Amino acid sequence: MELLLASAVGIMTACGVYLMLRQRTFPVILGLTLVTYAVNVFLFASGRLAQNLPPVLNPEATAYSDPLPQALVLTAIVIAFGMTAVVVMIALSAYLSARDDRIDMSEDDTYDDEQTADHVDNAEDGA
Amino acid sequence: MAQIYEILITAFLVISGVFGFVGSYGLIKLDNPMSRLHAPTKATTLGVGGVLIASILYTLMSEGRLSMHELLITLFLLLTAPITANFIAKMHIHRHETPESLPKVGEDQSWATLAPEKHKPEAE
Amino acid sequence: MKILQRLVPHPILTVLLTVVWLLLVNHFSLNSLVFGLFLGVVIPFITQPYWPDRPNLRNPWMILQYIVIVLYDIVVANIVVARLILFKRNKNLSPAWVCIPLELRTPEAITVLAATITLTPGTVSADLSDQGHSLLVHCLDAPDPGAVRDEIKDRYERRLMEIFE
Amino acid sequence: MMHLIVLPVVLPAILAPFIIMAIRHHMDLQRIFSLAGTVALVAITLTLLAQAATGDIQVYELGNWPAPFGIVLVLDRLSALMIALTALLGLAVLLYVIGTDWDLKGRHFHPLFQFQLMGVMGAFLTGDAFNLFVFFEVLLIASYGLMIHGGGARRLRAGVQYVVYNLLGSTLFLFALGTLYAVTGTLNMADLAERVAVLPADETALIRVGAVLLLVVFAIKAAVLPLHFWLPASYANAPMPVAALFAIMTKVGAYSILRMYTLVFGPDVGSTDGLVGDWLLPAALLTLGAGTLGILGARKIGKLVAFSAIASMGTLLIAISLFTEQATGAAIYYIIHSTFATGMMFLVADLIVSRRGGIIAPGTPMAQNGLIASLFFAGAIALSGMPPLSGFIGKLLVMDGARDADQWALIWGVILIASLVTVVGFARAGSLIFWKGYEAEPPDEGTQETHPAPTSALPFVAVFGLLAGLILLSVFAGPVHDYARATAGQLFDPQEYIGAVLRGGK
Amino acid sequence: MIAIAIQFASACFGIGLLLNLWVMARTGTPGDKVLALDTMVINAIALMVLYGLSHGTAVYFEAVIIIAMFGFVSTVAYARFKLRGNIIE
Amino acid sequence: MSLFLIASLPFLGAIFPALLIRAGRNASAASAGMVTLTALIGLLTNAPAVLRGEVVVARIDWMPGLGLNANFFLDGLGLLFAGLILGIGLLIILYARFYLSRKDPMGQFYTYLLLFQGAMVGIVLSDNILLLLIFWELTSLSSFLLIGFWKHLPEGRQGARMALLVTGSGGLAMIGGMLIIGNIVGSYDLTVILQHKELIQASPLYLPALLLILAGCFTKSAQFPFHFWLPHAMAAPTPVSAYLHSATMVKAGLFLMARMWPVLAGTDAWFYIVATTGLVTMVLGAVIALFKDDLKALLAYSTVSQLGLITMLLGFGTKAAATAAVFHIINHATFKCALFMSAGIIDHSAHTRDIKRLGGLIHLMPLTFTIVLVAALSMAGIPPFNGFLSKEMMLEETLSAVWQGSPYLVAALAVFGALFSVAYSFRYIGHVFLGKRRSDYPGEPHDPGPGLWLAPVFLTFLVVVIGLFPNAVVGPLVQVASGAVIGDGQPVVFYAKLWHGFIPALYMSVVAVVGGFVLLLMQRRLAPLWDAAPRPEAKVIFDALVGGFTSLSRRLSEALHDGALSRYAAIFMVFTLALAAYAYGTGAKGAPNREMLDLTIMPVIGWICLTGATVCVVAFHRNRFLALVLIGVVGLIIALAFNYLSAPDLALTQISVEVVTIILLLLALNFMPKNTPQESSTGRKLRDATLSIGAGLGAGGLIYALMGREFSQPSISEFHLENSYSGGGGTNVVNVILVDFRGFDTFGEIIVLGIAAIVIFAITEAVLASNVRGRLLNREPDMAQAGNPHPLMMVVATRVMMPIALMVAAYIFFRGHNAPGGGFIAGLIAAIAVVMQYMASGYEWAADRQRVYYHGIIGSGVLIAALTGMGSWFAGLPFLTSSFGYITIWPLEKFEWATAALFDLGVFLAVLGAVMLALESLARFAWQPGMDSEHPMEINPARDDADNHEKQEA
Ligand code: NA
Ligand code: NA
Repeated sequence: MELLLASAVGIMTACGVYLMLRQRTFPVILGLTLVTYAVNVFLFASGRLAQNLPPVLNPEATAYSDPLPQALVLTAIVIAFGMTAVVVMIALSAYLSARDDRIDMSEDDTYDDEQTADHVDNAEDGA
Repeated sequence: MAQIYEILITAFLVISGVFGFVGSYGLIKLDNPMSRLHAPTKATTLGVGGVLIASILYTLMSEGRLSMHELLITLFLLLTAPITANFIAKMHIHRHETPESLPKVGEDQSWATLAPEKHKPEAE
Repeated sequence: MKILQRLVPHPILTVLLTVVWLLLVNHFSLNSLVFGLFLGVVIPFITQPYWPDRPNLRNPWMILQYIVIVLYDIVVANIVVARLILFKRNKNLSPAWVCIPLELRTPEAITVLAATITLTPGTVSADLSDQGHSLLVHCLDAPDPGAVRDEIKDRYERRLMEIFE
Repeated sequence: MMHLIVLPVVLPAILAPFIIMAIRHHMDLQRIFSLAGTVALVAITLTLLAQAATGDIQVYELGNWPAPFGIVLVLDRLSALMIALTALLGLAVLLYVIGTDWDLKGRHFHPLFQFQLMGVMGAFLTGDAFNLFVFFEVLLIASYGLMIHGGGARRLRAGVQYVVYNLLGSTLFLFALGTLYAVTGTLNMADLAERVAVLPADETALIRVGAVLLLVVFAIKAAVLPLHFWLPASYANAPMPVAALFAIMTKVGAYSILRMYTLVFGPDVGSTDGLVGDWLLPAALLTLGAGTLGILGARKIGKLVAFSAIASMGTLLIAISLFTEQATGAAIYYIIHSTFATGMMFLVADLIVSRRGGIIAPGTPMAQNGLIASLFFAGAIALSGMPPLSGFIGKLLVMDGARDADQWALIWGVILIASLVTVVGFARAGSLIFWKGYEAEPPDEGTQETHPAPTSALPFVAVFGLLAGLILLSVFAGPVHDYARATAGQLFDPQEYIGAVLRGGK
Repeated sequence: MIAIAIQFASACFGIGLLLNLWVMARTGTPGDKVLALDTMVINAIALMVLYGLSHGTAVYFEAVIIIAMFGFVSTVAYARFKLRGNIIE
Repeated sequence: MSLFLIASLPFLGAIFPALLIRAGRNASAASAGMVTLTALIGLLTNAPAVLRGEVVVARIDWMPGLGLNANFFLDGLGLLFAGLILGIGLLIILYARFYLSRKDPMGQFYTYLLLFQGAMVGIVLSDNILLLLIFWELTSLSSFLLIGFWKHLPEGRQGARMALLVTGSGGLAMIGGMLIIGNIVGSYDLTVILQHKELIQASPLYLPALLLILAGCFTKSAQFPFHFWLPHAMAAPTPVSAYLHSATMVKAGLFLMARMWPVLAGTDAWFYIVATTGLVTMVLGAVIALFKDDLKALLAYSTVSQLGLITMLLGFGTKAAATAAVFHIINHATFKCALFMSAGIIDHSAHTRDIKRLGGLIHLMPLTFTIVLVAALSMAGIPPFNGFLSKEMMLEETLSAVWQGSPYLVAALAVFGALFSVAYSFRYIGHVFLGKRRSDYPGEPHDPGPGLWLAPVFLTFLVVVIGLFPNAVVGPLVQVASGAVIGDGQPVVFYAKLWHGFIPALYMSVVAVVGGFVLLLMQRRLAPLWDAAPRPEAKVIFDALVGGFTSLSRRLSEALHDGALSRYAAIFMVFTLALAAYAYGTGAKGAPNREMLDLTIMPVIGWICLTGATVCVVAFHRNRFLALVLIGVVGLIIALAFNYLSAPDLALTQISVEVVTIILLLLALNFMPKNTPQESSTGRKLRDATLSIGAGLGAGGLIYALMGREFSQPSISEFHLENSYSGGGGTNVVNVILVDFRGFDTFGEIIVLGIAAIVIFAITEAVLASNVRGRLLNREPDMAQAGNPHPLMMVVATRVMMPIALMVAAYIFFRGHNAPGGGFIAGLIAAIAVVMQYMASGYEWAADRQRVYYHGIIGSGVLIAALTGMGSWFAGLPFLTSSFGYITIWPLEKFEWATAALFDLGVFLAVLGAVMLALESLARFAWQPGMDSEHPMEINPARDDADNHEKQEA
């Protein structure tokens, strides 16, 4: 069982990492999702595996699985969800604004300075 | 009494297993995309249903109380299965069917999925 | 009365929800009932903007009858379809589209009909016509599509007409 | 008041949702509340700093659960210093942002800003490793929002990179925490320290992996080469005042390295021996080198300052990587300096960018050219480690702290040469920006002052505030350094911390 | 007896899962893939109930309920995407 | 006056000129003058004591931890230099007032000048080498500002940067040297260091320290081969040249050599490095100076030469030479400063400094001529001026210097250099003033007003007076200064006189003067030869070096930071894997000691599904939709696995988060390309695959190794299991951990979620406010769209499902404390219940029915959680301390209440609001005009029939 889980973690990590190294934002996000799965399972397994010993107290139970990693993974899942949502949104906005969903930027693909544009807007606002 | 329960439970489990398998099997056996839709949406309904009934009986047998919450799962499935089937069918119609390949509509103009957009947004 | 209608926009829903609560809790007690009822009133009240129409169901006895028929048909359907899938060759199947002209008008009724069709023998509700006056049904194996149409109209739609309209 | 210690986290955590809920559409009210909150934070953190300066370690048991079972906040000299620094920098940045109307580019600047402060404060205060992760995420996600504040294609694309790279780091953080927990069965840092110290010999391989993964996570935040790549584009494309605030974020990484590698995996801990210094020092030297090259080669002001942030982290990490009490004292002094200097320079960069664009090339003289030039000059002095500002003292301290190291000559050489190249880079940039513009028409003392000032005085108050910080840091270098040395002493005597958390905590 | 029946049913649904996966992996229409996922959800529900049954515990019930509810939502979302591009309009 | 005050007065006073410039240029100049005068007077109050041989000290502990202290001391050397700096500074302030034009920002000038002055005074008064370093670097910085003062001159900017680079780099080298010295001695205090000659010179680090310190001195004092910056610095206004480049800054290097003389000098290394450098510089500078046509360049190279001379004297390491050096420092300051000022005067009125365009000025500028005549003759070493005295001392010292066994080499070269000095000095006089009056001066040469001539005249006066009465005028000063240089406590005897008799030095002088005169006559013929001679042009080399280095670093830096995140990520992977492998390899690992779970068939099937789907995601990732479906499979199986492995809470969470994520990704994918193009080369794919496999092996191997062993010590979760019910009031330990034991984590977590939603909303607003909005409005769908977006069946079904789902949410919420569930999952369920409405009935319709803003829900959620946490303060307990109890109300059974539930309510609301805000924001992208629909479903026969009925009736 442990071997199955470990190999699943490994495969998910490997596939996720491969996708994270692609050049477009969307596959990178998919890769992140896979890696997130992998790490959640990893963190979960750090409390060791147990079958049918849910950490819900009841008088008949003789043992429980480790509740702490479960709580941690729960937090981690939620946080990862928030992060994914944000990165999806930023990637989408970047694509819509730049019409390019490449994840790599070259130093001079838009050389004109956007910081200036910010302030031009600002100045106009003020005027 | 327990014997009857056991037999009943076993029967339901076996039946559900068979139907569950048939549902998934049909998915690869049938060659027409619309036909494939029939396999899971029907067979698994009873498949899951059988398991749930077995579960109810089991609780009744082992704890002597009527645990009905499995019924909720059935309720959900019955409520949702038609909708998902409807959507998957619409996907098929959208991609593969034409007004000609479908039966005549009757008193209306066309089938909804193939109907031209009613509220076409005005491009500005 | 108006106030009561405001407060309990869908009385059947309230009952349904209370039952759902009891099922969820899976333990009947006064506490569960009171709390379930409370939620059964509060939740429809909160969500009523999302369900503005109020379908009125007329014939509770018919409803029960209908449910039994459908459950029975589902069991039969499963056996039939399982046989088709397991033992009949693909080329011997004759799938068909069937158009079912509708007399039902309320959305709720049409939905129940469509759902019933999907849950029962070898049929799937695939689409509505653009005015909602016909239902498109796909049959897994229907050498005679007309028979399927007639059975649906007779076995289900007629009963639903009595319940809803 | 015992609850004071939790206020740096709770106050912004209440303020931000309040702003979102109640005054989302009233920018003036948002400003008032945000400012009031930040001022309060300054007061609170300075009070805490005064308390910590006595040498007592305060422990706050959240939920009234004893460590290591619940989460604790720990206020020692280091965390007190860091939160005070955060509040002060935050106040300056906030004043600047309000003065330049940067916050009007969206309606959510202030809540995000408060959340950012909250995340940083929490990261500095927490005594629990997983809670540290949570606060990392809080500060990161707020920083994502701040980084792309104002929008624009290039900024958004840089934002994608920033987020993705940091998500890699966050993922690694979890791998590391899982490993640490799986070996030791605890998450509390003090408890970790106790357990790691007595770890059986056959567990070392795994704890070492966990320790090193954790270090990589912190090294990302601290922008250590070769994990620094996220920084230049992110900082250069972020709104400059936001980048100024981010000056504290790299310090979170440095802080975490200091904390974990003195408390848990300290130099005396056998099982994790040789994990840090061996490569962190070379990496820090290279970081300094990469930052310096970037300064010299920068085409845009944003990049110039971003690379100087990297360079200053390089210097800081050199001091940290030595893991001696003396060098750590230097590092702590340098943290203060680097935060103020980097923050100030980003603000000055914004003043320039708003007047003449971000490209380092001759242009026409801008409004308030002389004033901004002097501020730029001051910032450049600070960042290149020239006297009289604290950068020089910091540099001397770091060099002095390295004198007993085997590689002292290498360290000195790199620091000094980097300093020189930085000077050249800033001189080049400064003379292109401020002087070359006069080529067309010689300056005229009379006309220069007649340009109307385009903005209020508030931005300058902010910049001068940070400059004043640098000056005070130089003038009161003695007391500050005393505090820093005492802090280092506290770090290198972890038993005090452990005892306070696990046994004396109340 | 019940135990064996549970094993049998589990095997059936488990094989069903593998068959669904096979549909996923081979070429097919998007509709097939969505259908296969939907079927996987059903099989998963059955397996979880069986698991609870085999251990005589109701502690997994909530998960089943949620999967039943959410399997539907994601199936509709996938389908809507293919139908309209926009799943909320 | 206290030394602190003297040292800080120029700094404190530096703001006055800048402030007072609004009151006029005279006010500004006067303030600068007053500051300087005050400091000078202050200095002079200390002079008697110093001249008596005392050392005036002032100490403040600044950074005792570092050994950096604000310690000052005033001895003879300090007095001499401080006097020069302040005295000449005063003259320069006067001169500059009339030299600078109306257009020059004079306030700024005086401010910079005072800053520089302060730095110089600081150097010469420092009794702490770290403090000295601070002032040292300050002179570099302030001189940068002064040299670049004329911003519009490219030469000024370049010269400033060159000076900064050269002197700055020397200064940095010197930091290294000084720190070494400090480490050897164990103190950074000069007075302490100066007492440890033996210790320093015996140290193996003596030579590196010496080299580093000398690098600082030589660069500052423009010694060969660092001499080239000084002529380029002449682009500065003339007062600056006169002040920095003749009298003060360039002498800082000399000062330091003199200061450190007691501990550094006297070794062979010292002699050969210092004396040789000085000698070469002296000769070279003199030769070049002769061929410079720019007056200031001539003076600059002559300065280089004279500085070389002094350096050489210091290098000799003898007391007499040191004394001569000190004396020449004074003399050089007087005549060279006067000469610079005169060059400025000429430039000012003739509008040129080019010797070739001058000549015959004696007729137009007799006063200036007089100044130049005296000063230049002094420079040439003609009696009776002061230059003669010190130069003769120098020549005499060269005679006793033996260079690698050659007794006369140094002397011969010195004469050679002296000969050229005579020539260029005469050239200044002859080619500029003598000869016929010309008619083609660019300007109108005339003698200036007193403002400009007062200062040089005063200096010239000193030249004469010192020449005539050396012992009376400067004798005591030279004695105490030399005494400080030599530092052995022995009194120094200084006795200078014009006539020593026919000593060898005299002959050498004569040779130099005569030879120089001859050389001048030949200058016009030699000049073309000189110009034609190949020689390295320092500026070209320097520019090429700096430019090359700059562009190299730019290329390196930009190649390194080329914006390719995929490469950054690959580097990250490699680095992390390598470090982890190293860490693992250097540790020890015991054999597995934990019994593993049995393998049954179900996990194997799950494994196949999971890994199969995962591999398929990669294989099909170009088809983005399909990849998303497969991700759904992965998520589902993981949920199953969590359930199987006793984590029902995780299964619940996983599956609900999964759905929301998929919805989110589908919403985004609508606007993005539906397929990923094939872009990577095979090599790159291989590289990535290798890295991925490495990462996979790492992660999988690590967790396998971890699971194989028991906890080395009992896990803290045992406490949680034991105390969950008694202390937290719940039987679902996971939930109790979340809302109680580690509620603070959860508090952070909901804030993360809330921020995520706010960020998403903010981006939406920003993007929709930009030009993207237009594009979105005109966007044509990239796929054919099916009709009937809001099917009737779906609408009806979701109307029933929504209340039921909310019921389930309520159940999950209330049961969470004791059974799997909790506020978080409940929030997600509620959110999905609402999302179903959006999907079924349309964004517009559903959004219209929304009563509470999602912002408000998020905010209230976080606030409720925070306020619940703060509630415990009133009980005097820490933040987030929970409390629970049981209530019985007839006829109900007893039920539990817990503050944790309130906290969980906050979680619920925050999650609900956050998910909804995020999804709704994304949905706003798709909004187009005309999309608004008053009906939730397009097809509704009941409605349509009613409409038709109405129409018919009407
Ligand atoms: Na279905
Ligand atoms: Na069906």
